[in-house]
Amino acid sequence: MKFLKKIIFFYYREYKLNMSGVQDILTNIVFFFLSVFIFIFSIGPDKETISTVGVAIVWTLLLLSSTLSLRKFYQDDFENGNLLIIHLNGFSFGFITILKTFSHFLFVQVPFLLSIPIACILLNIPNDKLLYLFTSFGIGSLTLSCLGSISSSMNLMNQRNFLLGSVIVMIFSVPIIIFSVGIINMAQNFNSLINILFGILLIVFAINPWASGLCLKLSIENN
Amino acid sequence: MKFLKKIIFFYYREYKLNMSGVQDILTNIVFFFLSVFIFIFSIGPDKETISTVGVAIVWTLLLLSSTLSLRKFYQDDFENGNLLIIHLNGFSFGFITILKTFSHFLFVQVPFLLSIPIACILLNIPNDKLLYLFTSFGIGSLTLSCLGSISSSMNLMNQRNFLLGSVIVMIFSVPIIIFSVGIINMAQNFNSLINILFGILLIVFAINPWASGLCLKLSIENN
Amino acid sequence: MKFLVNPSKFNEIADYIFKPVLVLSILFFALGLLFSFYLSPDDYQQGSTVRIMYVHVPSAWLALLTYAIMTFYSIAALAFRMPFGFIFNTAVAPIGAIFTLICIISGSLWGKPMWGTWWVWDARLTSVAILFIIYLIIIFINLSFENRVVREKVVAIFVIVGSVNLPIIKFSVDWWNTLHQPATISKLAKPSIDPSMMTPLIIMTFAFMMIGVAIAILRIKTEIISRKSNLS
Amino acid sequence: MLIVKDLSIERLDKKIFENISLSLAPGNITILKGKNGSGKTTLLKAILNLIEPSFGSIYWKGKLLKKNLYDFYNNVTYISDTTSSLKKLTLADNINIWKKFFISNINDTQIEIALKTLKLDNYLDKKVGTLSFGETKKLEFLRLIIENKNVWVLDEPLSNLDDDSIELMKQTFEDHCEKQGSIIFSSHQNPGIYVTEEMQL
Amino acid sequence: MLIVKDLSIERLDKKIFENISLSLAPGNITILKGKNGSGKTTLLKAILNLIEPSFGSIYWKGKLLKKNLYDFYNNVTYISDTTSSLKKLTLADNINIWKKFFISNINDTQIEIALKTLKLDNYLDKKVGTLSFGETKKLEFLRLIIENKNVWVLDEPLSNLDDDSIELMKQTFEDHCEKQGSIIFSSHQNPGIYVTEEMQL
Ligand code: HEM
Ligand SMILES: Nc1ncnc2c1ncn2[C@@H]1O[C@H](COP(=O)(O)OP(=O)(O)OP(=O)(O)O)[C@@H](O)[C@H]1O
Ligand SMILES: Nc1ncnc2c1ncn2[C@@H]1O[C@H](COP(=O)(O)OP(=O)(O)OP(=O)(O)O)[C@@H](O)[C@H]1O
Ligand SMILES: [Mg+2]
Ligand SMILES: [Mg+2]
Repeated sequence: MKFLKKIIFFYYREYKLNMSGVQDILTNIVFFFLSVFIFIFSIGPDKETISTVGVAIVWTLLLLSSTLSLRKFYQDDFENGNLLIIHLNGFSFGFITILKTFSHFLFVQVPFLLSIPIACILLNIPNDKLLYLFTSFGIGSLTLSCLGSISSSMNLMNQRNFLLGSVIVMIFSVPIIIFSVGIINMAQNFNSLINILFGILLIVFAINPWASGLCLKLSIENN
Repeated sequence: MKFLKKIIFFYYREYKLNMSGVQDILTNIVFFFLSVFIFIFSIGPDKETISTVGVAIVWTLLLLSSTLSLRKFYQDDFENGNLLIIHLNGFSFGFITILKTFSHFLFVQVPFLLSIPIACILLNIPNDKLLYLFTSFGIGSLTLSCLGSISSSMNLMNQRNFLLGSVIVMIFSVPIIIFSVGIINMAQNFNSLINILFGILLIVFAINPWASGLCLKLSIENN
Repeated sequence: MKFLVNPSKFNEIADYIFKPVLVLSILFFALGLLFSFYLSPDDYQQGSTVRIMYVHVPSAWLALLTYAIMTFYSIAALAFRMPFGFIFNTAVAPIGAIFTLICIISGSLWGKPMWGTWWVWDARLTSVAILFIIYLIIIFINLSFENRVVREKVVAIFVIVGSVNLPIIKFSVDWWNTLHQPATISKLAKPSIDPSMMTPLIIMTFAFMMIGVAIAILRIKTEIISRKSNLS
Repeated sequence: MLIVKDLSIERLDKKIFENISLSLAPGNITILKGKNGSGKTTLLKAILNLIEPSFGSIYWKGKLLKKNLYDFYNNVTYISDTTSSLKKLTLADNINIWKKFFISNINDTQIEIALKTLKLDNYLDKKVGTLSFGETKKLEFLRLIIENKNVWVLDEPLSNLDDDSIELMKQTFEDHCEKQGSIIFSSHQNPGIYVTEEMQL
Repeated sequence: MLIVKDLSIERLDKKIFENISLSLAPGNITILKGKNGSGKTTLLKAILNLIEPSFGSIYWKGKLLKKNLYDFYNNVTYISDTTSSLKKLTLADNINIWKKFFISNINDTQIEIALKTLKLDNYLDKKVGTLSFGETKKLEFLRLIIENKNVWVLDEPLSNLDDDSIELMKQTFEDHCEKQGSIIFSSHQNPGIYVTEEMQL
């Protein structure tokens, strides 16, 4: 009971930190749309072309948005000592990473998810693909959050390991992207591809608390 | 003479700082290539389409990923007090912004410039367009560095909503994108478009030390 | 005319005219709706979807007009150190944003039956979308910058720079041939529109204008008060 | 309650200290003294199980600390040598977050009184980032009061404070001892605070 | 050299202090004392022209400070209440950067001696981020020596230092005064350092 309360107030804290108001979420969305605009401007107004690359644009932006915010993941809390305080308040490092991953998902990825339908209109993505896009995006973005957690916790440690962090993220994100984009273009294989995506998510999700937790522990130890 | 030496050692310092954080540069490049992959996967193996949208994609990705690194522009040096030390060493705030803008150009944009040829191969961009791409990107990216300097110095005063800076940069870069992509697609108009781009660069370059310098001064005053 | 630049004068006048303006706007709205739904004819090409025009065109005009006035005030505020301009910018930007949103939504609703899609990337639509984003950014800057002096200057400069977009919106239909309707009503020579459609359009424009003025008065007054109480 | 036995710590293969033993019973105050770099902060962190000791062990309530970790964490407040308040938020926001996050059983009037004695009550709507250095340090003590735990582990709590505030700390420490709390803190100054044990590192 | 006349400063419309006057001649040491939040840091920053005073003016070598700013900056070293060394780099890197960036006329043996007296000579290849708190503070003083300027403006230089280091500071201050340098610093402690003027804020 008390633990549950602590979790709730963890998110209250994250909310306070991330949001000075609704305008922050809105800024996220505006950022998304502006990026779409910029793509369109550079590609040109041709309907055909736009709807071919539409899905790719949405996916790239997702990737961008999750890399954009990586620094916020642990860095700030680590530097100002709040990670430690959260730990001393009774959360193991592994558990902190789970909470943080969801918080990243919630405050960074979800606003994008919400703006996808409108983006579909703008990008001429057919309505029947919307479902696929949502599913793949939902799974993919959570996977990216986990990967982001791993790589940014590795970045806290010695600079020596930086390559590892980036490489891990890259290796895992390539299949995610192949399958997610594949889902949308080859609708007949939907189920099997979704299963693969889901499998990747599970693996990454299971590794995450262990790997990131260890990194957090080590970096606090060496601080 | 002494002043010139100081400038050289300013860049020595920036070099030391940025190179120990190779992961940031690397993240950008990884992001860049990942996104190129996404596009290739989603468009499919059709060479025609790929090379139509290729240039546009490279340009947009460059723009987006240079907004990625905005946060490093002044934030770190501001927070650890080094901006102040640099100022007290005899550089006016306006001059610091000029130096920093070039340093951003050097350490963030140039690595991209270097990866353009590879991207061109991946995206089937014809070799004769490479020159245009380089010219437009050279001018465009310096303009983006200036815009980035303005927006990230404004972000010092608005520490939470750091995407707002990126959004402002992006809306100003809409015309830059239009003209730059135009250069490449309409090779006959090359000179007039380059002049326009250059004009924009000059304006932004002239405004930058004034605007960013003011923001730096104000944020140090209120710190 | 001092009330257009002086906060305390503005407060005086505003108290006088607020109620009449509100009443007028309600009147015009009732009249306009009556006209546009019952008293105006169907278009021979577009059928009854033409009635969307009575929302679309006024909101589009007002979106542009609002921004134009903001630009004017921003220049005045920066050039003559006139704080009322800053107050005006802060207060009025959301109103402009809403007009723009109405214009975009009604335009898309109109576009679906006419062009077959909600959205195309033609110059007018795109530039209006940019206008919307500019309005949003102005609002965001107002909300997130703490230092008021900086914030209002940033906003004013931003408004001025963004005003490049206005002529693009206005003339985009002439410069590039696009799907969107070229100027039919607001042509400087003789408008090529039937008077039976012209009347409700003008009435609706007035209605939109009045409601805009009413909300603006309220918002400017609150802004003045909040500045007095919180000097920072 | 807390017993440290023959603790030795190495960092990067350099011995920091060897064979340190101490015990912290309820009502006790232990002060850690020593030169810069002698390992005070390291010892405090080891007590919180944040650093792996090379030898020796730590016990909490008779059990090995590692076995009993979260029970210990439920009873301890740590204030490090840097500040932990969120600079971008106002004082009121910070206090609110702490109050909720630590599920504090302290009521608002008590917090108000504490704010008043710390002379921070006028700054509630100010960003923490615009406070003076000493004021942020004082704000940290509010956490001691809000968390309301038994064991206080404090790293240089007295530096950067003026004499009034040090006097106040002294008072607070004594009160806490009377309520059978225990305190271990490091300091370079000799603050005239009554201590049960002085540990030279 | 440096004259402050009737300085008053407001921040967020709150008066911090009023009508402060002081002068700093070569060979002088001025200490600023006062409660937390009394405006010591603010005054030091105003002297460096980082904060706009509401009234009063500051003169450097007879001219208004603003008119003579970069000459003043060429003669002043400021150490703020936080540290300025780059945490990600090693000590040696930091020293190197400083040496080059400030175009120091101090040679390497002098720096080595300074490192030895500060007891930092063993840590040259260590990241600054892994030093103890006091050690990073001591590292800051190396900048005083490397910059080798006339006027020192120091914000709480003595906090977090052990007695030996304070003794060392005392020595350094006296040497600097003998060489006709001048120092203004703030402190909460009474360090037994000889000062020309004590300013209560
Ligand atoms: C989302 C889509 C749309 C947007 C953003 C949009 C925007 C605008 C704007 C800004 C104006 C005012 C221009 C001026 O004052 O000259 C305007 C006027 C107008 N629009 Fe649209 N529009 C959209 C869709 C449509 C559609 C689908 C139609 C009808 C087929 C339409 C018909 C008109 C007409 C008739 C005018 C009046 C033109 C004049 O005489 O000035 N619009 N629109
Ligand atoms: N950026 C700022 N904006 C507004 N008020 C500020 C700002 N910085 C400091 N203050 C306020 O000014 C007052 C003086 O602050 P200052 O930092 O000068 O105190 P100080 O004497 O150095 O205190 P300390 O001994 O704690 O370092 C404090 O009340 C503080 O809250
Ligand atoms: N993360 C680390 N990695 C390696 N060595 C470290 C690390 N942190 C501290 N040290 C070293 O361990 C020694 C003890 O550091 P510690 O911070 O415990 O000292 P301290 O007694 O707290 O000193 P101070 O009074 O300056 O705060 C120092 O020599 C320091 O350089
Ligand atoms: Mg310590
Ligand atoms: Mg101070």
